[in-house]
Amino acid sequence: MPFSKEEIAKRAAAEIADGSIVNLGIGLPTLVADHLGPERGVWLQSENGILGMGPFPFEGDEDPQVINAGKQTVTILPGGSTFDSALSFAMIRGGHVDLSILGAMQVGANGDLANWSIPGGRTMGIGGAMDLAAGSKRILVLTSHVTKEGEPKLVHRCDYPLTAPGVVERVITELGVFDCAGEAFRLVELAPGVSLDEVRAKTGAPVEGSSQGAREDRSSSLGKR
Amino acid sequence: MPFSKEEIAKRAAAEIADGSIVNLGIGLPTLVADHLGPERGVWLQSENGILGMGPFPFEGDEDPQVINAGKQTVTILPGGSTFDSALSFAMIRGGHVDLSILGAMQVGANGDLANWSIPGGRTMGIGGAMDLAAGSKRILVLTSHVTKEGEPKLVHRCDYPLTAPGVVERVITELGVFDCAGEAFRLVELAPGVSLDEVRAKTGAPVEGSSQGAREDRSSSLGKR
Amino acid sequence: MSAKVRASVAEALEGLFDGARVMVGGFGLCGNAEALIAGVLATGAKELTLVSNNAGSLGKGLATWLEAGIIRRVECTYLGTNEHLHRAMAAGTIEIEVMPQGTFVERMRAAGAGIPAFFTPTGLGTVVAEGKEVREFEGRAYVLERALHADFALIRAHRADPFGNLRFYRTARNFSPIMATAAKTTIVECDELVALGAFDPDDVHLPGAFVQRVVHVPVHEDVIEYRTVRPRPTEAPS
Amino acid sequence: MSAKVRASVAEALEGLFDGARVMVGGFGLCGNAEALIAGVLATGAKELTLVSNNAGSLGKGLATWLEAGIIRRVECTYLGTNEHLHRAMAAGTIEIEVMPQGTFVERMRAAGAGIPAFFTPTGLGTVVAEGKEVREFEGRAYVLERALHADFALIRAHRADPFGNLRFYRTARNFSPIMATAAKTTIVECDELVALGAFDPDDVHLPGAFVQRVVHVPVHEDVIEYRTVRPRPTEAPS
Repeated sequence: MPFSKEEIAKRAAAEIADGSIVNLGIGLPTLVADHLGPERGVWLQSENGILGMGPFPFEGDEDPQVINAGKQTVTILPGGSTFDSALSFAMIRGGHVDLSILGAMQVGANGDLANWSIPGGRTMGIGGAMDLAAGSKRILVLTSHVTKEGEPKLVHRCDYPLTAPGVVERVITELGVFDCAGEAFRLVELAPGVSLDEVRAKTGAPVEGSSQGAREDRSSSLGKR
Repeated sequence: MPFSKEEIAKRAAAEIADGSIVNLGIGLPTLVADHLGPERGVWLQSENGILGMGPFPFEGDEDPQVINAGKQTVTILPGGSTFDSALSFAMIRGGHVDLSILGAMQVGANGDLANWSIPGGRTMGIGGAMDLAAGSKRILVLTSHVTKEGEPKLVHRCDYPLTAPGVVERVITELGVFDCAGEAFRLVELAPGVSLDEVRAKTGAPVEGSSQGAREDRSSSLGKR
Repeated sequence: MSAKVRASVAEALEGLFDGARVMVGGFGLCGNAEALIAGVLATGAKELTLVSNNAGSLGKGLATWLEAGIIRRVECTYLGTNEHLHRAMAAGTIEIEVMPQGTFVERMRAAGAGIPAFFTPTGLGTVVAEGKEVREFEGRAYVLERALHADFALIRAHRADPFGNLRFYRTARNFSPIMATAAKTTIVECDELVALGAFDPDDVHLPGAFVQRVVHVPVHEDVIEYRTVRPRPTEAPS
Repeated sequence: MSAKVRASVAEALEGLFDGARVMVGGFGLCGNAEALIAGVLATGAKELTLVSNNAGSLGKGLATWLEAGIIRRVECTYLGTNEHLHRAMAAGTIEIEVMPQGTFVERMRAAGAGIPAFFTPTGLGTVVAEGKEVREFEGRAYVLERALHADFALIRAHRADPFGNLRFYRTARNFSPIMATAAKTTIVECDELVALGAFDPDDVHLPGAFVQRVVHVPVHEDVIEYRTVRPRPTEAPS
């Protein structure tokens, strides 16, 4: 059975080192927050000017002037701080954000990320996507393995407009966990009940590795900082 | 009788528009503060991170963590603020300081300023001098007309290392008030009892204008913003 | 000393001219200078270049400028679901430059700090870098970006004093203090106007040197774009 | 969460190595991290490159590093009356790079913000511009300056919390928060260590993302370099 959205988020949470500074993109990445207990000491950054973002407010406690980069009402944790956008992006672009977890339209085997514009489609804008992609110490992508139309989102080279070249280290989809290895994706872990054949059929680039090796790799890839 | 130091400072104070942001250099420029009553609404900037610097503290009130750029103990006025050096120099270099009043070793008729290093002498360093000279909206120099050895400090072109080229608008010395006019200094005002001949003898560049014209010019040059 | 305080929004906006470059603070509708935004419509100024992260939403804020047709060009980072902007862009009635948000704010910060241009890694290898100089430093390539100036900045502060010292509230701060440094004339709409000396010197978010006019606007609509909440626990959490 | 708090200055300075580039905050002696400065001497580290506005004064602060001969190079803006530095410079025993103060802090700010280089008007037409690219923008010439990085920053804060959120006091702030952004490892000596949540989010001067270690040092000498006072009026001023 492929990973559910919650399982993808949980698996992503396991990629985060305790005490690190993390930016979560809009959509699927947002769910990761639910899997980060206070004992992890992880600090969420929101590029509109929060470090130490907390969960959504209790009903009735929402403050129109306390929002995240998705313009949703949020809270600020004890030890959190608010600041202007110049400092926020100095934090991001200066390499002070340890990890950004982003969504994607396409990811290249070479680590290229495309997540802001579909050719011929309506452009929502760039927002902080290019800054996060270019500036964060590490980029993890959470995405469905294929588009609604069944097209692979993990491709040899992106044909959508790039967000940043060569930045994605790891991708988590409902089918498993994959590293960008240049000319191919390297299998890190398969979702339960998913076959490597299915992955290969749904991936637009070669997929290296075996189910066996992937499972063994998993523990060694966690908790690094 | 030439201007005294106090008279130079008072004359300089008359150059300052009400409500403006002013940085006063070390030495003679520091004295200008005594001639700026609160009704003027002038805000003194100190490049180590104060806007709204006040006078020296009363005896016993000095705070080692409230100093000016000359490392003297000072005070902060109501409405004053303290900030980091990046913001302080953004203020200076971004053109948000209306006027800097600086000392000089040499001033060229072309507006070149030399006030940080004497060839062959001991260099004290650059500090904020080049930033103030290059970034302020307007530069006024207060200086003795000649060196201790009797050499002119107002020269055709500086032979001392420059602080910034072409930035000085006006110079006030014990002999009078002069504008940098390119190939010559233009007399704005003579100190009482000082002759144009004396000025010319002590100046290392031509001095244009007449005693008559200079006096008439004075009122029109004040209070501009 | 109180030469900066204006009695009305109309007075605060005096001198706004057709074709002006106008920065407007706020992240979406959050932190918008609501009264100044409305006031601009009343001045009749047109052909404006709007420099703002977004251009309004839900028909509110800067969306009213789009609707009134007073914008010639938008420099922003995100269009989102702004239907007016999408239609105007498709119809070619408004020029739009979209840029990365960090580049957007750094370009304004540069303008305010006297920096005409700087190199940044953001946008390298993307459409953003097209036509721009790319140079390597220490083995990594960077794009040269230029300072972003404006004639006016319209921003909102939580508290202001008569010198224009400002404090902002939470994420309503966003681009506002940086825009204040980048514009020739910065006009501030403050929730509270306090006396000179009310701020501790260490607690001023933006010194008055960057502010030219202040108008006191005590009431704001403060629209929430996406109200997200969680249920309040019925008993004390374990 | 309190993984950043160190029990002693020695622990806070762990890993300091010979030849390291070390930024030290303070404007002269004002705002010096006194205990960390003394602690560096105790580590025995040598051949350091000191990046600081000044290099001590009155035999205090960083003058003790010069006296101990642990500095190979100084990058600063002002030597002033520092006799050690003048002698070492004359004798050629220490390399010294003197730069404009605004360029100094902007180069560190650039390092912290991911900007490898920027153009500035300061230094144009002076020795500072020698060997550097000069380019015109909008009819004015500017000098290209590079980012200034360090391995360590040793700074002092007034208050710190266990995450490394900092507040500074008055003009003791100066270069310290900027250095914190430019160094790989920022070590903070705080007058007061407060609980997480003690700061209002709007009142944090520097967020903990830029701080790696914190040590609580309650007592400081706080030397005044130039004590300037005025007589206290004997009666109420008119």
